[in-house]
Amino acid sequence: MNREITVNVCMGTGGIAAGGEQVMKALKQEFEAAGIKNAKIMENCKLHKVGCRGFCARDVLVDVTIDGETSTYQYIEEKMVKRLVQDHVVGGKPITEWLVGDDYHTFHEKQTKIVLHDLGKIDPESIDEYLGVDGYKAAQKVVAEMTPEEVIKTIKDSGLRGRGGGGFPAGVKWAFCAANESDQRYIICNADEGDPGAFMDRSVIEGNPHAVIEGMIIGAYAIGSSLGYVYIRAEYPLAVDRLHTALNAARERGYLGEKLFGTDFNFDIKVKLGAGAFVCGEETALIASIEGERGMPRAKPPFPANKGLWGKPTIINNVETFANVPPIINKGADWFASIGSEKSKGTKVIALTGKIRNTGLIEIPMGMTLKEIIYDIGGGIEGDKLFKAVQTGGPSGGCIPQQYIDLPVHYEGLQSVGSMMGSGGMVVLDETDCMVAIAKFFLTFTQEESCGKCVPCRIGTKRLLEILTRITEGEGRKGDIELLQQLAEDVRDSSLCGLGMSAPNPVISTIKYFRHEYEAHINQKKCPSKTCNKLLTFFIREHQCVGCGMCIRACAVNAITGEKKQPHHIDQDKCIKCGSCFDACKFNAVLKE
Amino acid sequence: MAGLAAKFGSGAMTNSVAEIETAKALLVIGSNTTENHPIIALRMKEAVRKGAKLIVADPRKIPLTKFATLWLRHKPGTDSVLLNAMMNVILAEGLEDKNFINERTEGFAEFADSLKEFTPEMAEPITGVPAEDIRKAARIYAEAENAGIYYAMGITQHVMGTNNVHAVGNLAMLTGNLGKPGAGVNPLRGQNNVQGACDMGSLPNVYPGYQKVDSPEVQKKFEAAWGKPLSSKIGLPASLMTEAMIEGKLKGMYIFGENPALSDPNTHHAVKGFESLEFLVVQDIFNTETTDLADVVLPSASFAEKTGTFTCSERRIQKVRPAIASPGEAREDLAVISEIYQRLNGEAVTVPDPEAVFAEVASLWPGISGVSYERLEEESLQWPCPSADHPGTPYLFKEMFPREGGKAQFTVVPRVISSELPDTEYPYLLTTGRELFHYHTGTMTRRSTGLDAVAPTAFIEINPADALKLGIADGDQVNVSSRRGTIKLPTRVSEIVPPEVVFIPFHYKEASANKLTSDALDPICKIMEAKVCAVRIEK
Amino acid sequence: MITLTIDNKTVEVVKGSTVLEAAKKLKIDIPTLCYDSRMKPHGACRLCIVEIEGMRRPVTSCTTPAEQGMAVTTTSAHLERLRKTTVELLLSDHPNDCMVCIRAGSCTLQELAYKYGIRENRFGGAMRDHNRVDENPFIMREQNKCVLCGLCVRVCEEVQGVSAIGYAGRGFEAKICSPFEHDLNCEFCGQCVSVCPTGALSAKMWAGHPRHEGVELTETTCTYCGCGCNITLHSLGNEITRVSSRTDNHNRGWLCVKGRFGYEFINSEDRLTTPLIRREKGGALEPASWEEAISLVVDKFSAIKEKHGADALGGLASARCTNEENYMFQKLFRSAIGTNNVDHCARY
Amino acid sequence: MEKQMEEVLESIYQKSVAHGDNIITVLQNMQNELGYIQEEAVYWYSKRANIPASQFYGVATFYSQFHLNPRGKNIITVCSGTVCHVKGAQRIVSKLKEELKLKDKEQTTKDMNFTLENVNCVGACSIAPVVIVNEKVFGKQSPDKMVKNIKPYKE
Repeated sequence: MNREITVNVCMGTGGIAAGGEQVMKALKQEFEAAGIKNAKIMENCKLHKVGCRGFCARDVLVDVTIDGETSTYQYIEEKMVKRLVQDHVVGGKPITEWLVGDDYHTFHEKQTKIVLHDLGKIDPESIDEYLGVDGYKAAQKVVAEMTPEEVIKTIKDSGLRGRGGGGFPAGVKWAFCAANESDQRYIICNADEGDPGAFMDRSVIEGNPHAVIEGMIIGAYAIGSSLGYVYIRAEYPLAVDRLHTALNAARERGYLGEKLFGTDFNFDIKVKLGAGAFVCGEETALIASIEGERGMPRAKPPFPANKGLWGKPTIINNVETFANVPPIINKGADWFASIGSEKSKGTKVIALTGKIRNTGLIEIPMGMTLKEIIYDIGGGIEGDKLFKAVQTGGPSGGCIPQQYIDLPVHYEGLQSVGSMMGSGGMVVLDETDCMVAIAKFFLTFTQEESCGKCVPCRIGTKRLLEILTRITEGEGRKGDIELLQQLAEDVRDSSLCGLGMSAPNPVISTIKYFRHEYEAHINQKKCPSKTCNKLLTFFIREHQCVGCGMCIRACAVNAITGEKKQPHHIDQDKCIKCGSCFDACKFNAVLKE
Repeated sequence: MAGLAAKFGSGAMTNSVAEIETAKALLVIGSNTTENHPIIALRMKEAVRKGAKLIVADPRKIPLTKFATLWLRHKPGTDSVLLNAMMNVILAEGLEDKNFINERTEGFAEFADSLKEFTPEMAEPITGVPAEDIRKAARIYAEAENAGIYYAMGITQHVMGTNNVHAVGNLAMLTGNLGKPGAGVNPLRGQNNVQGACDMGSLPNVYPGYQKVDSPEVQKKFEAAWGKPLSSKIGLPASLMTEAMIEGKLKGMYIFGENPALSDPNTHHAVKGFESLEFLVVQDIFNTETTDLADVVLPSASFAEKTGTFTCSERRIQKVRPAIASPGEAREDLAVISEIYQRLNGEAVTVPDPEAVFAEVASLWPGISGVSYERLEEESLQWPCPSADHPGTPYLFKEMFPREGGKAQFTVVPRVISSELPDTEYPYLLTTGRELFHYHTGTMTRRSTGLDAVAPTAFIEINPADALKLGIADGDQVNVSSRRGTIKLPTRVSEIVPPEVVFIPFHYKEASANKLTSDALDPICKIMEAKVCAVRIEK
Repeated sequence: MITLTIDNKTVEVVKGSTVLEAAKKLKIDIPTLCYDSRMKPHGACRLCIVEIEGMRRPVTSCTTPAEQGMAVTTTSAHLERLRKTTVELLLSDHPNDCMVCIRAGSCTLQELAYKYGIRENRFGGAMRDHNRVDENPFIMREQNKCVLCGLCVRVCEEVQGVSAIGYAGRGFEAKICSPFEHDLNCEFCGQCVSVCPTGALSAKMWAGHPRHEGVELTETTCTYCGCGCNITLHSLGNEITRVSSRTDNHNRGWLCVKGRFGYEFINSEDRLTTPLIRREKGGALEPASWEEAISLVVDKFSAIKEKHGADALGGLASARCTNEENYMFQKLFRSAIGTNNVDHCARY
Repeated sequence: MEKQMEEVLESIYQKSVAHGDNIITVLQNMQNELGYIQEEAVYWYSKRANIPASQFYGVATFYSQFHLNPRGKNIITVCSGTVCHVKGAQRIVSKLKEELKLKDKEQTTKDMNFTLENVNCVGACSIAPVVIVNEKVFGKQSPDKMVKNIKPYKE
C-alpha cells in the first residue's frame, strides 16, 4: 500500500508562539521513531510549513491528510504528537476528541478569500508552490502583453481602494504618479503595520510573500518604476526572513532584476527595516525614513505621487493592496468589482481579536455586517459576557456600539459612525472594558508615537491624555468632556499628518457613544465597567474565602492579612488598588466595586 | 594687487559675493574662506547646495574641503605650477573659450607656448597632486557654464605672489570666465577696508583711483586740486621701508591703525627698523607692539565712534556711523590727520567734515563720482559708479578691460621656487594664517572674553606622522625655530596639515609666528613671503 | 506666472512660490513661528494655516505651492480658533517668565499670546524639564522655552553648513541639542540666536543689559574682515550692549562669531584715552596734551623734511580705517610733506 | 578607541558605501555589532563618512529600536497591543518590574541580566497577552506565569 501522507503544521507567529516548532520537531522524531523513514510510504510524505490559516486561537493547528482525506487537529502540543502519529498516521484512526469542531468550518465558510486564498495551503518559502497556484502569471501577462495604460485602467475599473486606511482608489493614485514627467519613479510597499491589534500584513507576507512581490511588479510596470522598496517592521523577523527568501527566489527565476520575462522592463525590490516608529506608517514619514532621516512627516501637498522619495514621483500602497493586484489581473476587473459593495469593492482582511471566541485572521466581502463577523465568524463573545463595542481602525479609528451591530463593514459604513477601516484591525470589547480607559489607552499610544514636529499633535495629544488620565483616576472636573471635545477637534483639524489628524478619533467616538461612562467617572467617581482601579474598592467576601493565602502573596504592599484557612482581610488604607489580589484569587472571593 | 592691475587694468574682485550662488563651478585656492571670510563662505556653501561643483586647492584640510567636489592638496608654494598644469590640460583637451581669447585678450600665442612643459605628469611630483586630479579639476572648471576663482593671501604672500595672481587671471581668461555673473577673479580682502585703502591711494605708486603718480597729466590734475607741487617719484613700499629705516634713509614714520611690529614677517628685522628711526608716531586705539616703539602715541576712535565709509572686498562702499562717544580724549583719526595736515601747510585748523572729504575724492576719481553720502544713506554702491544715476557695478569688464586696446593681457608664468624650502637643518615647512576666533594681531578679539575663552593660546598644527617621529603628544610645548627666530608654543596634533608641513596662526604676540617668517620679497609687488618658510621643531 | 486670489484679492506670483509668499506680496499678515524666507519651509507650527477651496482641511500656507486659480482664505472663525488653541498649547508648556526673559519685547510667542489674548490656559499640565546648563562661552540655551520651530536646526544645516545641533527624542519630549547633549562646540556664529523666535536661544553677553529701554540702534559696517557685513550696534550711553544684523541687507542678517560677539574691545579698559609722549629716547611714554603731542609731530616732521628732504619721511596708512582717513593721510604725505612714501599693510 | 572597534566600523562603512545604506541601516548595523549605539563609534563614523554626528543622534533617539545604553543579557519584551492591553499586559509589566526590582523608568537590572521593554503589537493577538523573552514567544500569559517563565534565565 502506498499512502500519500501530508502533515501541515501552522507556523505563523501565532502557531510558533503556541509551540509550532516543538510540534514540528516532535513530528519528525515520531516519524523516524515509528520507523516510517525506511518504508516506501515515506516517499511522498511531506512536512509542510504553512503560513497563517487565520484561526490562530486554536494553535497549534495540524492537518493530517492521508490519501486526500484531511483531518484538522487543534490545540496540538509537543506531548500529543506521539499519540497522533501512532494512532492516526500509523494506526490510521483519527483521534476524534482532538479534531476541530464545526465552528472551525463555519469560520472558514463564511469568508471570501482573495488575499488569504492560498495562505495555509502553500509553503511560503517555495516559489514553485506559488507558481503551482498560477503565481507570476499576472506579472508575466502584464509585462509581456499589456501597456501601462491598460494596467492602470484595469485597476481603476476593478475599484480597488488602498487597504492601508485612507481607502484612496489605487488606480487613480497610480495614474497621478504615471502622469508626472520624471527620469525615475518609485514604488513602495508599506509593511510597517503598526496598529495595535492588527497583523494582516504580517500574516500575508509570512504566508504568501510572492503575491505581494508580484503585485509590486505589476504596479512598477504600470507607473514605470525600476526600483521598489518594502518598508517592513523589524519586529516581524519571520516575515522579513520569508520576504528575503522570496525576493531571492524571484530574482533567480528572472521575475526581478533586468529584462523581466525577457522584455526590456527592469525592476528590483529593496527591503528597508523600520526601526520602531508608528508614525512611519504615514507615507511622508515613511519616505523620510527610507531616506535615512527621522521619520518626521512632511506637509502635503505636494503629494508623494508628484514629489515623493528623493523628490521623485512615488507610489505607496500597503501589503494587502498589492496582494489584491495579481488576482485582479488574472480574473479581471469585473470579477473583482462584482465582490463587495457599491463603493467598496472586493474583500477586506481583518484581524479579529479581543473578547471573542474565534480570534484570528479573516477575509470578508466588503459590506458584511458587524453581526455576521462577530457572531457567525467570531463565534460570539468570550465567556458569558455582554458585547459592548467593537474598535476598528486601530488608534486612528473609533469604537462602534451595540446599536450599530448591523452596520455593513466597508469604508463608508465605518466612516458614517465616526470610525474607519484603517488597516483592518477589529477589537471586540465586552462589558468589562471601560471606554474611557480604552480612549486613554489609544491616546497613550499615539502620544508616545507622536514625532513631535507639529504643535497640535506634540502637545495636544499629551493634554488629551492628561485629561483622560485624571478622569480615570477620579479627578475629572466639570467641563472636562467639553474640553476634550474642543481640543480633540482642534488637534484633528490642525495637525500636520494622519497620526495627529486621527489621534483624537477614539476620544471623539467614545464620548459620542459612551458619554454616560465619562459622566459616571467625573460626577459619581465610578467606573461602570469596574476597570479603573483607582475608582474601585477591593474587598474579600468572607464566606467565599478559603484562606489559601494566594492574595497575601500577590499583594505588593502587604495590605492583606489573615490566618491560613481563615478568611483574609484587605486594609483599605494600605491598598493601592493594583488588582493583583483579584487576579490571584481562584475562588472569586475578591470583589471590586 | 599689481598683478591684476597689469592684466585687467584694475585690481579688485571682478564679481560680487551674491553672484557666487549662481556659479556652476568654484575654484577656491589659497583661501581658508570659512575661517577668514565666513559670510562669503556661506554663499559658497549655498552654491554647492544648489549643485555647483567646488574645487578647493589648499595644503591644509580646511573646513571648506567638507563641501568640496574635489580637494587638491598641493604643496605650499606650488600654486602657479598647479594652475599652469590645469591650463595645459584645458588646451590639450580643447576646453578653452576660443571666442573670448580671440576677441578680448592679447598675448595668447606666446602664453600657450609657455604652457607646453606644464603637463599634469610634470606637475604631479612638484605639487604633490595626482595628475588625474589635476585633469579632473581642469575639466570641472573649464566645462562649467560660469566658474569663479576665489583666492586670498595663500596666493599672494609668496615670492612668486604676482606670478600666482597672473596664473589665476590667465585661467579665467583662457576659459572666458570674465565679464559675466558668477565668474571672475576674486581676491578676498583680509581686512575691512583693504580695498578702500588701495582705492584711496594709500599706495606708493598711485593717487586715489589708481591714478599713477608718475603720469604727468595725473600729477597736474592733483597739483591743481591740492594746490601744491607734487612728487612724481614712486615712493617706498611698506616692505622696503624697514630696510630704508635701518639704512637711515627713512628718518620719520607715521603709522596709524596698524601693528607692523607684530604683523610683519620677520618681525625682529621690522622692530630693528623702527628702533633706528629718529621719530615714530603711532596712532591706535590700544597699546601695541608698535606703540611700544613710538615717540608719540595718539589715541584714536574705534569704528563704533566715527563717521566715514568702508569699501569691502566686492568694491562695495558703505557708511560707517558713530554709535557712541570715544573714551577720554581719543579723537577720530580724520580730525588728527587733518589737523597735522593743516598745520604743516600753515593753514588754520578746522574740524574736518567726512562728507566733504568724500566729495573731494569723488571729484578726483571718476570711478566713484556718482557716489555721495546722500546716496549712501539709502544704499551701498559698488564702484565703478560714474554718475549719480548709475546703479553701481556688480561685475567688471562686461564690455571691455580698462587697458589700452580694451583687452586683457595673457602673461607667461614661469616656475619660481619659494625662497626658503625645508632642508636638513630646518626640515619642516611653516605656513601661517588666521583662525576663526581671532583677527589679525588679536588686539581686538583677544579683548573679547568669549573669543579668548574658546581660543586662548597659540598653537602649532603638526601632522600625527611627524608628531610620532618627534615623539610629541598633543598639547606638548615645543620650540619652533627658523633662521630668524624661535618661539615656544603648544602643539595641536592634527590631520589638517599634511606631513612635513606645520601651521601657526599669527594672532598671538606671546608666540608670534612672524618672528619666524621670511621677509623675502616678491620682485614685482614687493609682497613678503609670509606663507612659506623652513623651521625646526624641538621638544 | 500664476494668478490666484487670497481673501478675494487677486495676486500674480512666479511659479514655485508658496501661498504664504503670495499673501506677503499682498501685504496680508499670516501669523508664523517656524517660517523664515531664508530657509526651507517646515510646516510645524501650524499657525500659517489657511483654507483653500477644494481642499478638505486647512493647510499650511508656508508649504503649499501656489497654483493657478487657487482661492485662499487666510482668516475665519475656524482658523482663528485653531491658531488660538495652538498658541495656548505652546504656552501650556512654556515658562511664561516674560518679566525676566531676555526676549521680552522681541519674542514672537509673546506677541502671539498678546494677539490672541491668552490670559489663563485651558490646558495646564506637565511641562518639559530640559534645564541642562550649557557651559559654552557665547550662547545661552533655555530649552524649556523652545517651541521646536526648528529654525536653529535649519540655519545651522542649510546656511552655516555645520549641523552642530539637531532634533533628539520624539513626541512631547522632543528637543533640540548637540549630539549626545554635550555643550555646544561649534563655530559660534550665533545664526541660531538670531533666528530664534523665543528666549530659548540668546547671547550670554546680552544678559543684564537693558533689552529695549534707553537702547539706541545704529546701522553701520563691521570692522573685521573684508566681507563688509552690515551690522546694527545696540548702545546704551557710551556702551555697546549688543550687535545684530538686519535680514534685508547684503549679508542677509548673517554674521560670524567675531562680528556678532567680538565687540567688547570697544569698551575695553585698555583703550588709549590720552596722547603719550616719550620725552627722551629710552624713556617711558608719558601722558601729554593734544596740543603738545601734535605740535611735537609737526615740528619733528618739518625738521626732518628740512634736514633730510621729504623722502626721509614715510607713512603707513590703515586698512582698518575709513576711506576718508586714508585719503587724508596720503594727501598729507603727498601734498603737505611732498613724498609718495605712503603705503599700508594690505599685503599682509 | 580600540583597533577592533575601528575595524568593525570600517567594514560597516565599506558596506554602506557599497549598498548605498542610509543612516538608519548604518545604526542598525552598529547596534548589531556593538550591542548598542556607542558615542565614540558615532563620532568616528561621522568623521569617516563626513556626516554630522547630530544626524546620527537625531535618528538614534527617534526610533525606539535604537539603544544608547548597554542592555541586559536577556531581553524581555511585553507586547503593548490593544488586545494584550485589555487582557492585562500592564499588570504583567508591573509584576515583572517588581520581580526584577526596576524603579520607575529603569529598564535594565543592576546585574545586567535582564532588560524589560514594551513593544507595539507583535500581531499575535490571538494568544494575548504576549511576552517575548529573547527569541522565545510566551502566549496567554499572566503576571504569575511570567514570573515562573523568566526563572530559567536567571542563572
